[in-house]
Amino acid sequence: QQAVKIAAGVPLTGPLAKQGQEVANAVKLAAEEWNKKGGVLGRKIEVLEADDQGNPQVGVAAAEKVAADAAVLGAVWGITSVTCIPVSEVLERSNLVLISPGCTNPKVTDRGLKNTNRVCARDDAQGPAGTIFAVEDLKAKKIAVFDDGTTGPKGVADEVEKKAKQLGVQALRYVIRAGDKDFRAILATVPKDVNLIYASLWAPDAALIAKQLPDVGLNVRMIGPDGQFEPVDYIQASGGAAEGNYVSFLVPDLKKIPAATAFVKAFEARYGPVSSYGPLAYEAANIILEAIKKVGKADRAAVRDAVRATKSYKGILGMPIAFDDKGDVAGGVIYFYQVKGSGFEQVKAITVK
Amino acid sequence: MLKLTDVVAHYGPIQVLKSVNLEVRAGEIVCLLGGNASGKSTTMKTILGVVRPTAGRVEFEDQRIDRLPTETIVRRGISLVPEARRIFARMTVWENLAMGAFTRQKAPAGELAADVERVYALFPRLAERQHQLGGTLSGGEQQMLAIGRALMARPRLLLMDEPSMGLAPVLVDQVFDIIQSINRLGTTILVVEQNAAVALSIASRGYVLQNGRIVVHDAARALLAADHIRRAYLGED
Amino acid sequence: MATAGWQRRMAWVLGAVAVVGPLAAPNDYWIGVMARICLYATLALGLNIVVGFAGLLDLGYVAFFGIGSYLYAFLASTHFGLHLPFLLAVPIVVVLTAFSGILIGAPTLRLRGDYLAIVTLGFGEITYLLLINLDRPVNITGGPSGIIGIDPPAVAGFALSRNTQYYYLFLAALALTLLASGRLRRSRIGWAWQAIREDELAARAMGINTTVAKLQAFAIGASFAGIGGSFLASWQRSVFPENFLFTESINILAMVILGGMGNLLGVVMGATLLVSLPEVFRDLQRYRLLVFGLMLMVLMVFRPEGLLTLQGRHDEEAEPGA
Amino acid sequence: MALLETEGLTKDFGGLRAVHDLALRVEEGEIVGLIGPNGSGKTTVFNLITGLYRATEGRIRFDHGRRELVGLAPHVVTGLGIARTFQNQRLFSHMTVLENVLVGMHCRTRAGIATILLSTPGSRRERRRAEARAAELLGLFGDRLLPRAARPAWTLSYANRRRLEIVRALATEPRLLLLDEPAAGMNPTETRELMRDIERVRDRGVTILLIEHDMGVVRVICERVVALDHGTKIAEGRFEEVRQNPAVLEAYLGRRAGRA
Amino acid sequence: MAGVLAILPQQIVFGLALGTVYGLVALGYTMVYGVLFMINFAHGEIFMIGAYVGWWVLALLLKAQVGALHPAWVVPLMLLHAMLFAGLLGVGLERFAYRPLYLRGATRLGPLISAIGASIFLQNAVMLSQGARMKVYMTSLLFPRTWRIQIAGASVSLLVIVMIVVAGLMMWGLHLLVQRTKLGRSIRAVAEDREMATIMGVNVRRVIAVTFFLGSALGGAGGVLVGLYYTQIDFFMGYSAGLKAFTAAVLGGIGNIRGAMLGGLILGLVESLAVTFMNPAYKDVVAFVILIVVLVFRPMGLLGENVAEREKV
Ligand SMILES: Nc1ncnc2c1ncn2[C@@H]1O[C@H](COP(=O)(O)OP(=O)(O)OP(=O)(O)O)[C@@H](O)[C@H]1O
Ligand SMILES: Nc1ncnc2c1ncn2[C@@H]1O[C@H](COP(=O)(O)OP(=O)(O)OP(=O)(O)O)[C@@H](O)[C@H]1O
Ligand SMILES: [Mg+2]
Ligand SMILES: [Mg+2]
Repeated sequence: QQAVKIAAGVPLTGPLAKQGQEVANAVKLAAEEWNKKGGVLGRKIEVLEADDQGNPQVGVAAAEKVAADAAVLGAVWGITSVTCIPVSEVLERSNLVLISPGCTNPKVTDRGLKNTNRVCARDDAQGPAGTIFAVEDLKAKKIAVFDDGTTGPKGVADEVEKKAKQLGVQALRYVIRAGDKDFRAILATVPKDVNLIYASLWAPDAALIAKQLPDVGLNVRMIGPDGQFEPVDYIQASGGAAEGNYVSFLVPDLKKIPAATAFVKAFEARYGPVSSYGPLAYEAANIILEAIKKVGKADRAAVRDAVRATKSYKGILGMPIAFDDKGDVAGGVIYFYQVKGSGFEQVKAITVK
Repeated sequence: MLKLTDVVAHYGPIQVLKSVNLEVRAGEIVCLLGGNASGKSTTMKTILGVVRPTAGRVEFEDQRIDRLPTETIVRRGISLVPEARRIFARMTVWENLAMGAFTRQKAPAGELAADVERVYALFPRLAERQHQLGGTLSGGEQQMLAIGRALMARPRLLLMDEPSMGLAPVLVDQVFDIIQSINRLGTTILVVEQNAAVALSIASRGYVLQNGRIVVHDAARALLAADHIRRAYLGED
Repeated sequence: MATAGWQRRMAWVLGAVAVVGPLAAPNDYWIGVMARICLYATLALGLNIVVGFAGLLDLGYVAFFGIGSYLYAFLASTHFGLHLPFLLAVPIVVVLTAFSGILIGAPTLRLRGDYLAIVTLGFGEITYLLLINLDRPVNITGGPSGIIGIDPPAVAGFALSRNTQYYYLFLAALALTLLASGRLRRSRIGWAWQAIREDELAARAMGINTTVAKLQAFAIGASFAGIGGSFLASWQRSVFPENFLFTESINILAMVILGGMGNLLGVVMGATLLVSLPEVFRDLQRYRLLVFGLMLMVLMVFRPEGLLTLQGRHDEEAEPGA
Repeated sequence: MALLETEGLTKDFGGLRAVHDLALRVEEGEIVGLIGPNGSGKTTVFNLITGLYRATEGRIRFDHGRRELVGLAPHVVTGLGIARTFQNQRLFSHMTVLENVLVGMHCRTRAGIATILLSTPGSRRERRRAEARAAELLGLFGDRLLPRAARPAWTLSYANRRRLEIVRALATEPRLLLLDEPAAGMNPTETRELMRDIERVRDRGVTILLIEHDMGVVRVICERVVALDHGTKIAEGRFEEVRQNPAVLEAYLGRRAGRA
Repeated sequence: MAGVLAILPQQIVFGLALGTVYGLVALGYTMVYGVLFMINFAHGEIFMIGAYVGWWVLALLLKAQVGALHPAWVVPLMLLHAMLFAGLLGVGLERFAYRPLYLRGATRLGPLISAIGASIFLQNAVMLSQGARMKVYMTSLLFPRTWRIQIAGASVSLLVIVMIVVAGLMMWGLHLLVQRTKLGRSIRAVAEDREMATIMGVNVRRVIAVTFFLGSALGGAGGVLVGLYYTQIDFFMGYSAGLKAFTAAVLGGIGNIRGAMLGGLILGLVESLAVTFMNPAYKDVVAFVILIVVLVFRPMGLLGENVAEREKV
């Protein structure tokens, strides 16, 4: 009998391959674990990797291929919103559900598609929460906000700037170019009285900034969104320079959840260090599989609705997951971590309305 | 010294040389005549291996060379004054001459310098222009440079494809003098020349190429005297 | 020429295949791929005018593709609330894109070869950076998150929605651009372009106003991109700066060269290969691009002149000697 | 005034004065020869007239003094009715022989992008006419070029490429044709044929200014000869007069001059 | 404004360091362009692979625990391996991806596409074999942070000085090689007229292979220095570095060795000054606008000889 397929649509090649591959790997791990328990609908589960290269057009082609495969019942899709948006429209036409582990742009769910959900924080949740934390807990008065001019990072940075204005704090914007490695010149233009940097950047770039700060005589803490929840690419890469910096994340401390520790161990044994994407993707895959199981038949539309109807799903994230009517995770608590040694320690949780 | 036996050459499927038999003995000046597009330049290129013969053989000093790479053939002592000059446009006059001596790996620098001076003595205009880029020379100056460049290799066999092209009458005379004098110093010469009367007058033998075939070959004097040759190639009625 | 006849016959066969193709396609995905082939073939034909005909190495062609797409998005989406009908919007986009071709072409007129290449590359990058950054101080381009909610093509109230419909629309446009390219190639303007490609100085001495001829090439090449851009925007229903990266320029250039510069059928074949190969390799997953890169090398090594060469070099009969 | 007249024409290349204060005159319907030793500035004069180089000083007047050529772009000069061949051939190698000639007709045809795209009857007629005329021009050299009309130009032999350059120049319908060493690479028999062809061109009403080192050609077809040395005019007149000029003999003709 | 002026010296130093990096990579572009008139799009990948080789040398040394690592011998060792490996890789590419094309007289653009194929291939080969995750250079073990000096109000790290010196030496050596030696002359002859070069007795294939070796080795060296300076390398780093280096090479006058270095330095400076005085989002826009303006006025680049004007007709 034919297997049930779920798709992992991510950049497997190109500059975002690392994040994309982590997602695909986590989905595979989830499928394997289900298979060990006998699969779903009495069938084996296969993962269909679909390379979107982080490019909208390639993503559309990949999505059409996925949609055309009748065995596919759900998709974990997307590191970047620019692919999520057109892809979700393609999948919508064939009633195929998708859960995104990394597309944070508000438009992804605000378009009101029935099939589109996400387990990551929205830009307009994470950004403001980070700002509140910065102002209230870190007592920041003047924040330098960095992004790299691509959707996710820029979206968060825009929200930070907006929130800062609301809170009466000065926010200065800086843009770096993705792919550059030398940020000293731009860092040197940051006024010395800035008392926090909000680095809305991928982990390697944030690590470089942390490392290059002393070269320009800046001695400030940094805070960044979940893309920096990366023990290797951020903490280790910074060679100690990130010590004491903060990262926000949608998920409470994984170390304290036994199910999560098991996942992390299994994942790291197979694929190496895990960042924020692995757990989210793993969870997304599990939610889809759970929905298929609940529906009990290979019916895309039913699975789509079942996913959206997910209520208090308990997985490795330690909190009950439910989707609101747009497909965002209901509740929206953002957790804050601080870099301590080679890991992250949770320091605070903020609920956004 | 040089011997072509039944040489056939193609450009793609076009057969340009149909059967060329030609011999140049050591110490001779041999003249190759022929109308436009008869294959004279192609014959020259075939000897050097720039065009590969599809049949037949080319021997130089009793060794077969038609399978060798061009640079090896050149190293054995053949050099060419090419049709249409082909100067290295973005090198100076001096550098062009130095390129001419490329095969003389072991020659002491002093000897090369002396040879450059020798070329300058033949063509004083080149001496005036030694730092000018080859590409900016006038047509005739480039032709002088092409001849000088070929001489720099001190070849044993010198192939000249229309050496007088673009030269002022004074220089045409001079070039033929030069040909004779280097021949006397031991260089064998195969020359293609439209100025056939003059060329034949200094050559010992001549070949006539027509449509990719050698149709006549004889002593130069005999060719000069032959009526049909005079009509076809010397422009006489 | 024998090969020309062969190519013409092949073109007819391919045309017939193209028309009935969707009937044989196993699913919507493959029809989508075919539509994409037509879209890219149109773009490649546009670039072919600049690179293949006029010999101007343009590494920033994607700029026109982007400009065309965004212009369409401005004219027919919720972004500015304008919803011009498709048949009105496309001509406007084509004209404006052609105009952008002249604007971008103008500073490059004196440049040769690879200097031109880098300047056009620069324009491509500048266009991309502007698309990303022109969302502030006033929001024009939507920034990195692009423009969504673009109108689909609609004719007389009938809006296209299925890939098959798009496919026939794109195929029709491809046929038109092919016809236009063919007519231009064998016209006084086409000969002027080719003369410039061969020897610009001699072309000027032969009475060709190279400034005008080059700008014509840029304008027409860009106008094809305007068509392609409108199609992409209305098909994808959204546009993002990420659609118009430098790699896209390279991809289109590879179609032109791989197919055989200047040869129209070749260019279409180049587009067919370069759009479909990555799709064929999809099942290789992470190895997909590795194999694609290798394939590109191998194809070039075996067909250095491209799949179909411009002037059949090998079908000449010998010039009879004098 | 004459068809073409230069006055004080001077061209410097860095420190080198290639043409110096040259006064040159070409009357309508003449064949004028420009001779001089290698590097005396002949080709440079052509480049100045056709706008490829800009004169350092001086004037060039065309069309009986009605047009000043200095400062005009090459295509404008060609449009006014001056065409040329190049000493170092510059054909469009990868275009066919016929297409090379059609390129020459560019400035005498009018079809614009719109008419071409719509393939209007007018543009089709124009194209057919151009092709017919190109074939006719190729026929000027008997069967040397015409049978090869569909071949890429680069496959021609040296002398045939020279012929094609002449035809291509004629396609621009010049009033003044500048030929730079047209007989180079031709044997005396072929040269004679060429001379007849040049005279035929002149008889169609084209004035010709010609650079040539083959004194046989100059003697026979040039009504008037101008001799240059180091960029200055050293003699002018009928060939028989000029060849007697000691400066010309010394600098240019050499001892075997009498044989020309 | 006073604030801006105060950081100006420092910005210039940052710009020069960045420019040196661009220049180093640009040298290789220019070399290869010099003989084949081909934009070797795979050069960025060769540079990237050089960086990986350097990383491996350092990693193996660390693993072997050879006692105290001193930059005086570790860096040359890394450079040597990277240059050798990159050089051989370049030769291999030339042999299998380019030579079959140019031997059959393909147009200039054929090799461009096969270079793009090679670039995609190498990038993905590295991604698949080395992982998509970036690698970290343990530079801090070699160059303590305290090794820096003050020049005119700017603080310069020793590493930057090493980089500038290495780049300068390489550029000068190459310049002499190309302009003064017989090999250099034959390289230029091959560049101009391959057939004539053969007729002069030049072994064209060997000259081209040697050029590829030199150009690629320089790229490899650039990779190591960049790895040391930025401390992060990944399989995608060749893309943007390659693009910038190509720009630098053209700005300076492509094919001209000193031009490549000059172009790199100018590009680096422009970038660092652009972020000082303007919205940093437009940094690359400024860089390209300057490039375009320069080329409009000097169509052959800053040091490129203006063939257009000197062309004999
Ligand atoms: N590269 C080429 N490809 C194809 N055909 C060629 C090529 N070169 C020459 N030919 C053809 O080969 C024939 C002989 O040419 P070749 O140049 O040898 O003639 P030639 O005797 O030197 O003539 P000329 O006196 O005009 O120099 C001609 O018909 C020419 O068209
Ligand atoms: N672009 C240039 N740069 C520098 N010098 C030049 C340039 N063009 C020509 N010259 C020099 O100017 C002089 C005149 O050149 P020109 O080509 O006009 O000579 P010519 O009379 O045509 O000679 P030939 O009969 O040899 O063709 C030559 O000495 C040449 O070296
Ligand atoms: Mg010949
Ligand atoms: Mg001349």
